[in-house]
Amino acid sequence: MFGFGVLKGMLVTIQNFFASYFSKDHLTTVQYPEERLSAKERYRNFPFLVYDQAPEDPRCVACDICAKECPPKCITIVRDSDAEGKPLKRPKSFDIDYSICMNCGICEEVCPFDAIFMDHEFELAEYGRFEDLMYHKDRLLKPNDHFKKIRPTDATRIDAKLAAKTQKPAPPVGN
Amino acid sequence: MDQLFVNLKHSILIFAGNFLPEWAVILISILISVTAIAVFGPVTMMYLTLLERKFVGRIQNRFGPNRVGKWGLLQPLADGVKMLTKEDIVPKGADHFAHFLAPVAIVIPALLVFAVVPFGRNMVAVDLSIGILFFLALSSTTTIWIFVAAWASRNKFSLLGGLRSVAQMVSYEIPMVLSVVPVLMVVGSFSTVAIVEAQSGWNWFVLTPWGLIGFVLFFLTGVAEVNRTPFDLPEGESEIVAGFHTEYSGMKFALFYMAEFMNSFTISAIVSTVYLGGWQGPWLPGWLWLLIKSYALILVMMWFRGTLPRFRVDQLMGFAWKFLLPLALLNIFAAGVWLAFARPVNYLLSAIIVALALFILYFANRPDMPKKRVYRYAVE
Amino acid sequence: MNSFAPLVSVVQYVLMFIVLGAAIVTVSIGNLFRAAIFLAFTLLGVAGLYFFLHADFIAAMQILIYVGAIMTLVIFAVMLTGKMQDPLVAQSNRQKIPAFIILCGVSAFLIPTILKAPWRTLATPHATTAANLGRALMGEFVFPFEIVSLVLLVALIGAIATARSDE
Amino acid sequence: MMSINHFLIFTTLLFLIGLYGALSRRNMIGILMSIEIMLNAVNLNFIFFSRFLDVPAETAQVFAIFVIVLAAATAAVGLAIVLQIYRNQKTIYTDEIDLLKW
Repeated sequence: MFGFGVLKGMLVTIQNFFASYFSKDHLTTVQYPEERLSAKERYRNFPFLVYDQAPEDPRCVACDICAKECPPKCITIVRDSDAEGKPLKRPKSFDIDYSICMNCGICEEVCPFDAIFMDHEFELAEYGRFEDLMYHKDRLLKPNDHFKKIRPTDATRIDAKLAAKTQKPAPPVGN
Repeated sequence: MDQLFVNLKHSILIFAGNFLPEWAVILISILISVTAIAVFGPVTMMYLTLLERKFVGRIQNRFGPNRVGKWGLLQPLADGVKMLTKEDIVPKGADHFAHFLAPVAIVIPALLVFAVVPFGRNMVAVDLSIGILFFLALSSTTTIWIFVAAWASRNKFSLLGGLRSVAQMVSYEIPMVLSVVPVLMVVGSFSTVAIVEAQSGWNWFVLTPWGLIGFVLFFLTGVAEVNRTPFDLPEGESEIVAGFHTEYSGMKFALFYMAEFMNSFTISAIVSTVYLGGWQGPWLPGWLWLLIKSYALILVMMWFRGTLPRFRVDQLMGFAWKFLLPLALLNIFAAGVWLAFARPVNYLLSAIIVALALFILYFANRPDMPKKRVYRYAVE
Repeated sequence: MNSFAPLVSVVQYVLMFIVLGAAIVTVSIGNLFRAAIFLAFTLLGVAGLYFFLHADFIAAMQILIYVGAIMTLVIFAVMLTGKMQDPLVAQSNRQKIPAFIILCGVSAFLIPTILKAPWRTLATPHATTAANLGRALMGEFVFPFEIVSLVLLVALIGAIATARSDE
Repeated sequence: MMSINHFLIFTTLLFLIGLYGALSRRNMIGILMSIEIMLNAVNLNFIFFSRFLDVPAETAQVFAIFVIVLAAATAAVGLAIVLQIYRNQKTIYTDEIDLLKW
């Protein structure tokens, strides 16, 4: 009849109103700075670099593939060299401009050495627009433990892969 | 307790009377009433915004503002500061004078209407012999200023909003006036005080058949008069940006907001005065009863807002002219029958008339009602 | 209350000046839309004067009908008869001097009449209520009342018939 | 209380202002607005008489109501006519509507 649909709808909303005082299901907002939702494992934001033992010895070999593949070209890599000018397999500087990065994750996919991964960090507000958002090597490098913590599934898979690679000389079993 | 504020004012006047001439005492008496209203109106408005945001938030499973102060109690002040410091933009082609005048002038009737609201026993600023008429007349002037604002902004969305508002307010004013007529017939006076006194001892008009219908009619048309959801076509955000206040910012916008909220408070107060017994009620002091009743009605308005989508223009007009108006007329007839017969019979007769009216109008409006939708792909 | 009377009459005089000023602006301003706004102020001021003359019902009617209805009509007409995007709805006065001459003639006739006429004033002013007014309308003046309602109906139909487009 | 003469001269002035507008305005809506001012001046007189003169109070007020109602009727019909003239002539200036002149 005339208006019964309206009444039905109003019943729903008033139930929501009262239930919001008793049930958590009816008050789904999270009070962000105080309480946080834990990030989902596959969540990815900005890239970071992984090192195994020490920050001086990252997995990155400065091959420059990620910098070439990066669609907005936000990665700049300078290869390190020793005293005689012979290039070394590590970056001298590794810069990512977070103000340009578009979180596509292509760097992670193309990296042949599993050195760059997407991080969960999202509170990145800074006061400076240019220099503060330009992340240098020191801010980008994070231990493998961090990676294990935020993305355990991927970390175990990749650790197993790397471990297999180091034992490579032995021929593969089966097949 | 009931006469707390009355006694307070009285003692101030007696104190002033010791050393001031008579005219000054009268002036002070007027000033006290005016100041009380001028403070009460905007403060009510400020906290209604908070209440609305909290209530609608809870309906939508959110908290609502809760950061500024305990439970967000200082949020209105923060909003006020924000509004005051915002840039005041006047469009280049606008009629500057009218663009400035409209938001200022729209607050005046909203404040003046408070003068006839009986907040409690002896607590009415002016007991006008034409109180209800005064209220209806002043609330009808709001239309002009909305239209002036719309026209002066020189913006097509504003103008569309203004035209909608005029059409809507002119249409809903008629059932609004007619829905008060039964009460005026029964009481025999326009005075709001007399209306409240006629309802003493649980003789609330809402408890009679015609009163129930009249209450619903008056309340719905009142909601339409103050442009609140689901009747907020003049400012329908999704269709015409913000309607008549598209081009307003800062304090001028705040004034429109203030007028809207003060109007929704006064409409609730007047509805509870006319149909819900005003400040009559057991145990609690009168002014508290009136506040409880009007806030309950305001919560219903907010409840509407949290629930209902906006009307379509033709539905809006059809609802006013094809449903509310004939129902209001038949309701007057029911009230006449109620007056004409003795006690037990009249309730029965007027209930029958009201029920018949509803039934007939339901069937008469049936072709206009939305059909039950069947989604073909959902079958099977 | 008597000692308060001067203040009331001061307010009354101020209101009279406001009404006169707004009326002058209404008939002389060059922008028709603003003229309409000032007409609204004139009408509201007149309603205020009705309140001071203890004609509450008439004051409410003035606001309800004049300000609420007629002003809306006027503003609509202003809007519909001009170019909507025209910033100033231009409006000028012509033949001001002949108009002034006629005004002088009328006032030369009216003002001496006012001053000379033997007004039969009352010692205590009348005070009437809406109830009395209603009785008068429904009793003594019921025939003109019905005629007026008929006129209103005819005007309503006439206005609709005139204003609708023929297409 | 204010004197009768003051008030009557005030209403006369209001009437004259309306008359001036009605005579000198070119725009038909302006003329209608001026006529409303004149009607208001007359109404004020009625109400004033109803309060202070020795006449039945209701009579004058009833007349004022009739004037207001007729003013509403005038406005409705007048503005309808103005709209129709604007539609046909594309102008509402009284001195430009000269169909019967040549």
